[in-house]
Amino acid sequence: MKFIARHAGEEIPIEVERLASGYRVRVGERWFIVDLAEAGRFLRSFRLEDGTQLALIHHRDGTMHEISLADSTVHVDITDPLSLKRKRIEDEMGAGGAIRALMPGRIVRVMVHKGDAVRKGAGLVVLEAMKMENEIQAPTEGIVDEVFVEAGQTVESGAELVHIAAL
Amino acid sequence: MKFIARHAGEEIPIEVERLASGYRVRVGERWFIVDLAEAGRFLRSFRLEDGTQLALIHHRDGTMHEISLADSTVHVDITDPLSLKRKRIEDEMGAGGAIRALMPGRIVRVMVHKGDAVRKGAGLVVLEAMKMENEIQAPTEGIVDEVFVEAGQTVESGAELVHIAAL
Amino acid sequence: MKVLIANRGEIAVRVIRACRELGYSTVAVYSEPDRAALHVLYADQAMPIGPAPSRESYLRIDRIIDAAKKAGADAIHPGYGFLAENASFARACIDEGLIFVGPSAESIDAMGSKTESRQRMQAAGVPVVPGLTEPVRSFDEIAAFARNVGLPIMIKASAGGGGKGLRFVEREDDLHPAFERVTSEAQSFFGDSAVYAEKFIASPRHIEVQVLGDQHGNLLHIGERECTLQRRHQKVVEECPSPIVDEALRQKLGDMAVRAAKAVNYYSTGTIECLMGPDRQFYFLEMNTRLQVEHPVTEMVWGIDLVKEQLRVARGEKLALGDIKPSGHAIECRIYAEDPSRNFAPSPGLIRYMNLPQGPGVRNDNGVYSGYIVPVFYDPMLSKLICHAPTRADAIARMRRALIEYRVEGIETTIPFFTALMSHPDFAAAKFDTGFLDRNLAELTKERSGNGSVDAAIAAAAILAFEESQQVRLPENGDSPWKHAGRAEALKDRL
Amino acid sequence: MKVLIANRGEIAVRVIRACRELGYSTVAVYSEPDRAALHVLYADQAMPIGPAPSRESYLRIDRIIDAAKKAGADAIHPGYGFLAENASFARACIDEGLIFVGPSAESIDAMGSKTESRQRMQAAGVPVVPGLTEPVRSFDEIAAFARNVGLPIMIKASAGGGGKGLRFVEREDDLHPAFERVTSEAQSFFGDSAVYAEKFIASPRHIEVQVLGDQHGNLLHIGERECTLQRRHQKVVEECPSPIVDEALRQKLGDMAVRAAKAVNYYSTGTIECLMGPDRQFYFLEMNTRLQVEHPVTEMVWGIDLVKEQLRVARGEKLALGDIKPSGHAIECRIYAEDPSRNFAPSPGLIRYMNLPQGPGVRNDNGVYSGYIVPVFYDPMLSKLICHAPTRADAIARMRRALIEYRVEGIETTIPFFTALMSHPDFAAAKFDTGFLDRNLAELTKERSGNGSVDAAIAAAAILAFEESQQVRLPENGDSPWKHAGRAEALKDRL
Repeated sequence: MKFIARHAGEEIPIEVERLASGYRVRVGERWFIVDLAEAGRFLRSFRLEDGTQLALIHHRDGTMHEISLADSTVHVDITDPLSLKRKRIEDEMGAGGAIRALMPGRIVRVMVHKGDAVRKGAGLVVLEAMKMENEIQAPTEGIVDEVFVEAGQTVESGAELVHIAAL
Repeated sequence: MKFIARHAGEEIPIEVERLASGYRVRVGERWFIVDLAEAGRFLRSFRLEDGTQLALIHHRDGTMHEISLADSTVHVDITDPLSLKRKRIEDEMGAGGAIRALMPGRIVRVMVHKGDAVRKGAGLVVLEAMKMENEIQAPTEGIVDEVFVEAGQTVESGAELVHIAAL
Repeated sequence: MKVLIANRGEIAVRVIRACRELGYSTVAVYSEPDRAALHVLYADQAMPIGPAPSRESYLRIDRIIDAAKKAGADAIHPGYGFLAENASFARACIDEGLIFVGPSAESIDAMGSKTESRQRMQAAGVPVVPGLTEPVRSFDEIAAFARNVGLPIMIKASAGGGGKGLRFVEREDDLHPAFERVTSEAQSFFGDSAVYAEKFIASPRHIEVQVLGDQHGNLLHIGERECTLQRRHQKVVEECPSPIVDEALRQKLGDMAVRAAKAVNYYSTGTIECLMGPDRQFYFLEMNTRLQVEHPVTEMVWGIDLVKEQLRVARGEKLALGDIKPSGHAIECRIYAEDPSRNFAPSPGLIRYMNLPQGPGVRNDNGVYSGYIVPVFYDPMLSKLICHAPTRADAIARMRRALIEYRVEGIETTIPFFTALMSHPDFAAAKFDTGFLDRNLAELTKERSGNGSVDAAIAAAAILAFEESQQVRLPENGDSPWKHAGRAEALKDRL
Repeated sequence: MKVLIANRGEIAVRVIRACRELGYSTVAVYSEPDRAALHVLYADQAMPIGPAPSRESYLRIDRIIDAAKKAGADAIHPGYGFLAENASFARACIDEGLIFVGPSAESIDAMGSKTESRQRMQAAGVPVVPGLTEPVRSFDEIAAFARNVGLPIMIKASAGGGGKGLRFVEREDDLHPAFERVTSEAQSFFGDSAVYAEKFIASPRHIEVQVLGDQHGNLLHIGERECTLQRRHQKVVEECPSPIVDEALRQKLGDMAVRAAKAVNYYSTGTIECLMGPDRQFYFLEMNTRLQVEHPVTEMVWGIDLVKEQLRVARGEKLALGDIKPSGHAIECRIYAEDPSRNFAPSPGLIRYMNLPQGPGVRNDNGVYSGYIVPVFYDPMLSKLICHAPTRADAIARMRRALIEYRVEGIETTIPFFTALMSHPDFAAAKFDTGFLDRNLAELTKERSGNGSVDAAIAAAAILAFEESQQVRLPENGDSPWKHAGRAEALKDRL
């Protein structure tokens, strides 16, 4: 079966075949013989033909897979080629400059006004969560075209704080 | 709501009422005010009105509840009064003297023959599991009226080994 | 004896463990979201003290004293943070006939004000860093001090501690914004906007000395800890002993610490924090009149239990440690619910799964469990991982091993950051100062990808997606392969 | 260096941990049902060696050597049990150019036969228990020996060890059935039906001495362990030091142990097992030419890592322990998948949930994890829980605390049995002999029910049944109460 993996901005063609015991998998140009077994709800025992053994933690959210290794975590989106086309179109029409709260917390200070021009890295809002003040910075330069919060307000994770329009 | 709890051979009348926060529960003659919260899939945080706090592990299998405390485990069957009547009838018609394997293993030796009279505690079968030979003993005196296994055979958990008829 | 622990998280669990081993019963207190927190689960009694915000629960002296009386407690242990260094709380306990497991209110007062403590230390012949003699509220005074001693300086909340509410200022332009930020944090965290400034020692190390005293005038030091590795002035890794302190310097530091503590008639556990320049000159910074977060590294090396000693001293017993000697080396990593790859942004939420490090020389002082929801309201510490081994190199290797075993799924943690730090050559060589982490942060937090492990992860994800599309379950241990079963059950990762 | 571990379970994990800390890569071997066992998950490489039965996998010398060569291993660590005391295996490793992490095949041979080892010990002036001088296969010879020395006697599998294949005989009538049973077990476990008999010492204690030697003739003892508490001749609790051994006796035991080990030119770790009568006379019982299950109690008290020392010695390094001294007291409980309330019947199956003991002085050498299915084919040990503290009383209190934290759901374990034992006054007073557990088993395994805790448990079950009937979910931490949600999801306890 063929898939497209999206990882770190790249699209990698994938093929998976089931063998009598284990799998044959192509990742880009490389073929692997893989044995994969469940070790409880999250842990997976992964083994290559030469005996190389990895303990992986797997979590799936829709088509996004999070695979944790001992010293790193890999996020990869696995889709069939058809779904991928739809996604690409969505990305192009996407919300772009919406700055969201990545955690619930309290707005301590709003550092920009509607109409301000900001550079990449400029402070926008200070959010207090878990006893720390966290400055939320502009991910790109642009014009602040909307401010959705004010000081003292508490926000939920994912709440839109500020919107920046590209210059 | 009323239930019957069956624990250690006794039948205990139970009543449960929901309060604004927590529950009011009658166990036999005693009333408790209880606060119960989930702490993950198995752990429960249990608190009485005076602050007494217990960490319980809960597992349910049908109407049987297994509640583990720090130093003991309580098995209790919670049913509504109607279902209980049906169960009682089943118990009376029950299989009585069937001796079953409590774990999978290998039969090392069969120590009785069909027709043998056995005392309570007499050795019936030796089962090897987890590197140990385990002697399975007669739970009651009686006559062996069936032997289902022979030496060398492997058995699954729950397999009937021997049947004893009451004297 | 019944002890109420006026705290939450790992330190409340730590104190409950000590009480249980001494045969004392324990009373937990909890805010609404902490109803099923680990410290509540492990206590013999649990008393509600209010809603989520600390100032309406864990900082409410009245409610905590009330809970203690309702539960019939004899003593209150404050842990660290919250009310641990609040002299009014210590007094309120005593007034209500409860034992306060800590020093006297007078000692807390004397050391609680950065300015008063400096004066008393100078009088006792303890070296201090040049700084303001009084807390101030106006920017002009800070500006004048900066002109006087020259930049860099530190601006700190006068009532602060534990690395909260302080800023380092190197450039004139940053002076005013820093003053504003510290004032704001001082007000919101400590209820007092007064600030204080001192000269900044270049390339310093942060060394601290553990002291322990009883109510009969006996007081001794129990070696030093190396706490130089800090991020935004918060300690993140601590060691015992310090790799740069030899026996002669240890004796000098210990004598200074005992002199400092005796100057305020100290008893219970306490810590004298010092800055040490590259010339090994040390300066008194402040005294923490409580148990320290990093106390376990001292415990493992010196073979003592500081919490049990606190409890014994609080009951009026005399110190009876005998002839204790340090042995081996211990390192502590503070495991936080923070995402190192997103500038350590807090990462609260549901812990879906945890694999804990176990085995020789590993101690994990935990405050959470699998299935716990890390709340957004409090400190993000999940646990303290401490490793002990005969030498520093062995302890680092053991910590690296333990970090590989420690896996958390559901939230992000600082584990990958520590894994990178334990492999850094400058850490191995103990070549660092207090600015080390902030300078090397990019290198320590960059995404790592072992040999081909990204490809392996992608292959695993692809197989799992494939199996899902085929409605087939993975073979489980012992199962015959390709057993068909309810797919949705087997692969959907939800609780 | 790359090390293959020819074992499974907690000891394979223990060896992997030591290798990882030394920077060696590791190769696990596994039978079919062990594909997702913890020792496989923690290894760098994993090699299949056959189906479930040990004799077709973990006892297959050819397959293990083959796996080592395929994986490119330099050395093989045998753990304990399986092939650990098999001289042919040690020889096979050497023949194939692999380092065997253990003593020489000659030492294993010399100590492997109970009868030969007794002869060599007697020649070396080591005291032994009166017994047969040769293994026998006929009942008549056993009967003659019993008449000669008088009952009670012990009958043991000549090729046995680790408490398997032995029987105590007190009454003449039991002599023949015991002989038959031991012969049968000897054949099935060790492939050799020869048995051996010896005089039984009344009310003895089981004391053993740890030795460690290198390949350059250096050999030393590292104190004794108290292993008196046994059930059906299987150790269940071990301590270091022994509460009845003083410094003078320790020296005598140590000298004896070094003499015994030197008599067979021993190197690597080994243990001299002794019986000690109430008069403190001790008799050599056997030497275990391998790592001992209970090695962690020695490690915690003496501050060393015996597995790392084994690996260093195996590479030809000289011992360099420096001046080591014992400190404090350590106790180990072997946590088994057995049901104490059903005469310790094995309890294999799925571990649905585990809460692990953590915090100061607690070491858990684990071999399993939450979600693991304990297989029926092997030893039922889940983990070894070891607690260390300054005194024996402190260590017992700490063990009691750790056992309260240790919870396993899905299978039965020996945890409740140990909880009862830790509270037994005779255990606290160290008043026991090897028959103590079997004599007190009823008391130690009776159902306990704390003050009203049965009522509390019933109340909890009733609430959960009530909520289920109402299709309402329990409030979770942080949730507003009585949130309505998919009930079946929340309360059905399945994986």
